[in-house]
Amino acid sequence: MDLIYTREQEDFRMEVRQWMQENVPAEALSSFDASREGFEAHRSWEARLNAGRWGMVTWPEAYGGRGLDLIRWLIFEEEYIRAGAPLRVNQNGIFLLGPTLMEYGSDAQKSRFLPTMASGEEIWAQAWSEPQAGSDLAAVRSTARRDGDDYLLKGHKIWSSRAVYADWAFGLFRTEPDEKRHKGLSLIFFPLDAPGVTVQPIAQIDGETGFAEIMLDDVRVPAFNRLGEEGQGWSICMTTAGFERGLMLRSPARYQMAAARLVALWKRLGDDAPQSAQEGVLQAVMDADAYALAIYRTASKLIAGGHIGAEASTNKIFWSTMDMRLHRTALDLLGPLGTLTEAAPAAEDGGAWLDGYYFALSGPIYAGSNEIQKNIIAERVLGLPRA
Amino acid sequence: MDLIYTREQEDFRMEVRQWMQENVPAEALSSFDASREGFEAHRSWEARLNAGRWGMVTWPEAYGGRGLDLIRWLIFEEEYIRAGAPLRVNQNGIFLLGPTLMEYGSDAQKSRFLPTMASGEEIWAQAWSEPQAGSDLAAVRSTARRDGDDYLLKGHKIWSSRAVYADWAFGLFRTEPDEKRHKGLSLIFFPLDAPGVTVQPIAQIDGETGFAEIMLDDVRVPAFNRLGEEGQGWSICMTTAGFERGLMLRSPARYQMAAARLVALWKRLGDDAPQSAQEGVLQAVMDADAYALAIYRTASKLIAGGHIGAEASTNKIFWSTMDMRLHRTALDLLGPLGTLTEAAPAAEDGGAWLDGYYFALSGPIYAGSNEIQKNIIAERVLGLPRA
Amino acid sequence: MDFRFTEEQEMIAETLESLLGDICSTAHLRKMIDAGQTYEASRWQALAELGLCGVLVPEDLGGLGLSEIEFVRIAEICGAFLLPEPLVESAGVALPLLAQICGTDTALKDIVAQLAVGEGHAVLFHPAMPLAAHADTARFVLRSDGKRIKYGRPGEMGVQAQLAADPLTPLFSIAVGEGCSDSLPSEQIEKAVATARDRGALFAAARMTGIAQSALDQAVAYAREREQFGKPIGSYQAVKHRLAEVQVAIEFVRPVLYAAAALVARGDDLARAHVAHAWLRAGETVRLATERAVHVHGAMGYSWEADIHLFLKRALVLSRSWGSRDLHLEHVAMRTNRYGALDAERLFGDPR
Amino acid sequence: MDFRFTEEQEMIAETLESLLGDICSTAHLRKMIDAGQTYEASRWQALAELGLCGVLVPEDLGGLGLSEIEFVRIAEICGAFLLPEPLVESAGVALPLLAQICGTDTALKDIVAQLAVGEGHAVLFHPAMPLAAHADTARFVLRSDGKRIKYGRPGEMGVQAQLAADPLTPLFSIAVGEGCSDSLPSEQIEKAVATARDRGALFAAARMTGIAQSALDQAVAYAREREQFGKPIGSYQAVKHRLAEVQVAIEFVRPVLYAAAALVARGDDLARAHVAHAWLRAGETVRLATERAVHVHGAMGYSWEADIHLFLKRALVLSRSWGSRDLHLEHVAMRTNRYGALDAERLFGDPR
Repeated sequence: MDLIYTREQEDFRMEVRQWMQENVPAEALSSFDASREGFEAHRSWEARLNAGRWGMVTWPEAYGGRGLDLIRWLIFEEEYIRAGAPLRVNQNGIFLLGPTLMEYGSDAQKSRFLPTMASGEEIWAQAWSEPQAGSDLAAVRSTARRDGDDYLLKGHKIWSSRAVYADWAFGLFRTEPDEKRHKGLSLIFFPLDAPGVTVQPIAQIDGETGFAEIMLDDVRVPAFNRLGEEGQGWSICMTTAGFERGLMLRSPARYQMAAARLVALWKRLGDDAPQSAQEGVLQAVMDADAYALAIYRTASKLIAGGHIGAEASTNKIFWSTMDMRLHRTALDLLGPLGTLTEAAPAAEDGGAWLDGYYFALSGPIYAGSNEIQKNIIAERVLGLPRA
Repeated sequence: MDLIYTREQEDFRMEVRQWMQENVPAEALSSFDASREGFEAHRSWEARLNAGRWGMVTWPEAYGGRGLDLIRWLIFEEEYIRAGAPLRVNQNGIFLLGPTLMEYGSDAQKSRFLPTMASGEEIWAQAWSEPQAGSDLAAVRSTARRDGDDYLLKGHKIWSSRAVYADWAFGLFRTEPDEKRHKGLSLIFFPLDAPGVTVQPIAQIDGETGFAEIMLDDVRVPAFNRLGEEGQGWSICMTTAGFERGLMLRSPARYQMAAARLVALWKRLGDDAPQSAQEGVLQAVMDADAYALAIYRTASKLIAGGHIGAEASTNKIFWSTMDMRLHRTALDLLGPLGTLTEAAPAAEDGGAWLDGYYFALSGPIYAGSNEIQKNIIAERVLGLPRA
Repeated sequence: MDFRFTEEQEMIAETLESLLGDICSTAHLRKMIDAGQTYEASRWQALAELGLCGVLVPEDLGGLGLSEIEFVRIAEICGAFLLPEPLVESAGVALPLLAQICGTDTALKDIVAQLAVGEGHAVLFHPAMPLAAHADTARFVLRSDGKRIKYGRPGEMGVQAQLAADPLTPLFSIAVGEGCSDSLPSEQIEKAVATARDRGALFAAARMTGIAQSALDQAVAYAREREQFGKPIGSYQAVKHRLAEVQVAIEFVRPVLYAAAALVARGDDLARAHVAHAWLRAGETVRLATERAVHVHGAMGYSWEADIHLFLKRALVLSRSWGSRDLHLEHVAMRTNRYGALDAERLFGDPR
Repeated sequence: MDFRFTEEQEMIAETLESLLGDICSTAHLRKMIDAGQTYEASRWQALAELGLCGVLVPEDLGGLGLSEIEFVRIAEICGAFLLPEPLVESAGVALPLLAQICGTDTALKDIVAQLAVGEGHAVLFHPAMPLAAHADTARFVLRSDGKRIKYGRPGEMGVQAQLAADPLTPLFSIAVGEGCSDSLPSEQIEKAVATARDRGALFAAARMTGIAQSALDQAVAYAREREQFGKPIGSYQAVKHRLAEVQVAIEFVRPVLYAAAALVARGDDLARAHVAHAWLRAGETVRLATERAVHVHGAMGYSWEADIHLFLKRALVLSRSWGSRDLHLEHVAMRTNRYGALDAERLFGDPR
């Protein structure tokens, strides 16, 4: 066990830090879920990142990456977050579909989709859920009917994050209509501006439209848009879900930064900070540390050839619980001011803690509800019997 | 709503207080689960109580009671506990079987069993569980075969509290061998010294033998010993379980006294008390208050002709959770000293907090596990569907 | 000793419940939100016609002359229905304070009488309540530092709009102007303000309790309907037990809440500790109830479309009103220090 | 940067695990309890033969000269098997302290060399550890107030037996006698004692983590076997989810524990805060694990017959050793005050 960065890792950190200092926009971009304008501003940022070859540092150089290992990715993320760089509007692409493509895609598919993903030319939405298929994702009813070299997609997707402004979406479709549940499903990509696609924004708890319904009415896409074999959709989807729950989407730096902001708030409030919230502040610092250490440990294992399995589920429960706890503590520190939105003159930190609380509330729901994760841990890690 | 005791209630309190002052043994009796001697000392105390007509104040005078209402019972309990009077060795009788007998028993049965119960001449054990029937009580296999005016009892009961030294036990037996689950069960009493009864003590977590296994091999008892109709056992048992979970077995004064002792410990420790345990102390006081208020409210409803239903289940979850929390706080206050048994020279309060913690640990298990109670609340109070 | 509401008390509650069921459904509330409104005059009028605007005002000043025992149920029901209008703020807190301090001042007495029949509303700012709802449209704004009271019209008192999480709770801060009236500090004022503060915390607790029950009810309704894996999600223990735990929590707030109301009503010096207890537990319970209800709703719970977020947001605002966790824990600690725990005798004893 | 144990480190752990599996099963432990014993010489000898009694003693003093990184896994395994003998107390805490302070004192160096090969054991009393196990049979008893160290034989040091919850942890208090040796206060002593205290808390956390995993394993095994309502109880979400939560808790103690060991090993000034973090989390986790394991066992969990109470009792004792919750929270707060939170850079940075 060696918990010291190498000289090369330290040098890499300095390189990232310098680039970020020179390139991160001084003014925060407006939300990518609130307007087309904010969305496009984030797309431009993705392009700028890509120009510096920072789009996705773990990817091979051929696809716009740098071929770096996960420890460097963690260092990159730390510096990215430390610099206050914008949220990644293409996170469904780079963190979820990207790694999946790398594992299951043909060379032609990788060449077609990865570079434009890294550059932000094509921003991706996910299209997993359907009205009757939420936690029970295997209940998807949307179909992909083969027609020559094409598929005709039909169905109704919902809770598709980024779908309002994105260019592409990926989702599960039943390619064998007689098969049930996990069988006969395929993972297929479709452009969101294709004929037959209707996108209906859904307002969230905070009024923004971070997700949408997608109606597909005989949307024609080439069979090239299918990832992996026909009928292999479920197992590919589980791989992607692992990325979603686990390492990639939720880099530890984000929580360390949130904990640092909480500590700063606590110090700023000084004697006005309620005594009874102090333990919550310490808890947040410990949580963020524990999560960071756990991820470094997992990264070390993966680099040495290990695989991420049910750890993705334990990670997901931990980060979602931590995030709720941290934001509750922040609101407790703020008292009445914690309930003010950014539009209120007296709001602290521009209402960010309230926004963060709302977002944290979604943590136990998305990327597979925590109830589903506990089933997975109980059955696959502990070996308890299925119901 | 009138939350003031009447003059008569206050006078009653003073009467109880005075009697207790004059009669409660100066020295604590030794445990009724640890030795025959301790058990018999408690029996004598029951006799003394009964001589003062304090055996069970809510019972009719004919059976040794005073015909008082539940508010007075609560006042009695407060004074009983305040005086540090001994635990009731006959609690399975007076708090569980007694009220059930009052509801379902014939006059002859009441006359036969209640006075000797009130006086402690006959101490009762319960015999609900069987090795394969715990949370799933309806899985009982023990049988009662009719033979003329008698039953022949056969089977294997377990976790029978007080059975090691008690005189009688009551339990569920299948009187119709072809019926399954909740059907064909009857509630029957049997003497623990009857031919064919073998009692095998079971050592508890603390080394005492508070419960036992009972093997019944064609134990002959008269049909007179059956409570209610043949086959009515399950619904009678549910009534008894309601008493067990709810009001009777767990009088609020017990928790108020425990909270008072915790506050006293906290004050005694002064600056040595860990700051982080303070909220636990306040929590204990609030818990005890909340429970007392809830029980007074329930008592008021019952006096006005209401019934106790699923409240028994919410009560049970609350008191068992409260008791765990309170004792954890006590151990936290004590630090290393909290792990010492009464035999240790440095033990605080004679190791009572450790003993109390062990006992509290059993709370979520006995009287119907908390998991079962949550099912009951979800299905009967909230109306959620059965699995 | 009878810990039940009287038939009259139950009737007031049932009448209000039935009225709000008719005129304060979430469908009504959504129309208001869409229209950018936070107050509906016709609903206020309906409440006034029931006499509810003057429940705690003595009869000789034009009110019903009832007690906190009646009002605690009213506040609970207002919570359950997310009533946007400031009935609790005015009739529960600001107005009874005004009635207590108006003395022989006929101008003030007139105002009390008018407010008691619902001609406008009053609000109170206090160190434990720095952000008050509906202050801009108040007929009368009171502000106390605990020792003195200033009052005046909203313009005179310098109220400033603060946008809160809850779209139906328009919050305001205050910067007291120079021109408005002012009371002299006195023991009587101090006591009256302390009681108003206790009422504020008590009725906030009551509203939170009402919200908790409504949030639970909605989660239950959704869990009975929504199917996954071929069964209603409410048939899974993961959902069942979480919701049962919320019910348990609610059951052990109510007795505390009602007892606290009775103690405030009789001016008992234990009142404050029990108000604090009710406030703390109601706050924890409503957080548990609303967060779990959101989660039981799944992605739907994160949408604007499901009603549950309205309950969550109101709870957020209320649970941070009328004092902090620290303050209320301190009040509980005072009881602990002074009385010890085994004092049902004390709690229910005759205070004379 | 590689957050994995080396092959050598894994091998030591596996060897110990396999040994204790053979000679320290709960069946062995129950025989000891029935015989009223708390120490088995043959098991101590077997541990000594693996060199484990001197893991942290430098090679020139007769030990293996390994670090806390190796020992943290050893302690975790000792926890998991409820090892009764004082390996962690002696080889993890008291002996390395003695090795650090023995200087050129040849008599002390001899004692260190003998203890390092398992000829007896040493124990340390400290303000954070007022009750030490196996002090009566110790070859050497140390006691420090944080600034100075006294040492001597148990008789000289006035150890007094205290009966603990755990039948296999014989605890002792101490009343230092007059006749025994004494060190002068010095910066070096103070630093050595502080490190010993950190090791004490670190290895207590490791043992608690091991116990937590064992308790969970037992609950899982029982839940797979025991049937109610026609199905294994482990197929019900009520049981499943409770146990899954324990697994999550354990997974997020381990990285903290191992990182804390690495920080102690390199003498980093962040070490103490991470030891505190590990101690706090391990304590919460083992409480959760043992209490839930008891409850999953139902009435059986309350019996002497089921092994789970042995784990519960050991956890009770360990979670109150080497400091209080207050103390460790204070250490975490110091980190918060000094470093801020985004310091993976600091945490893994080169300390030179």
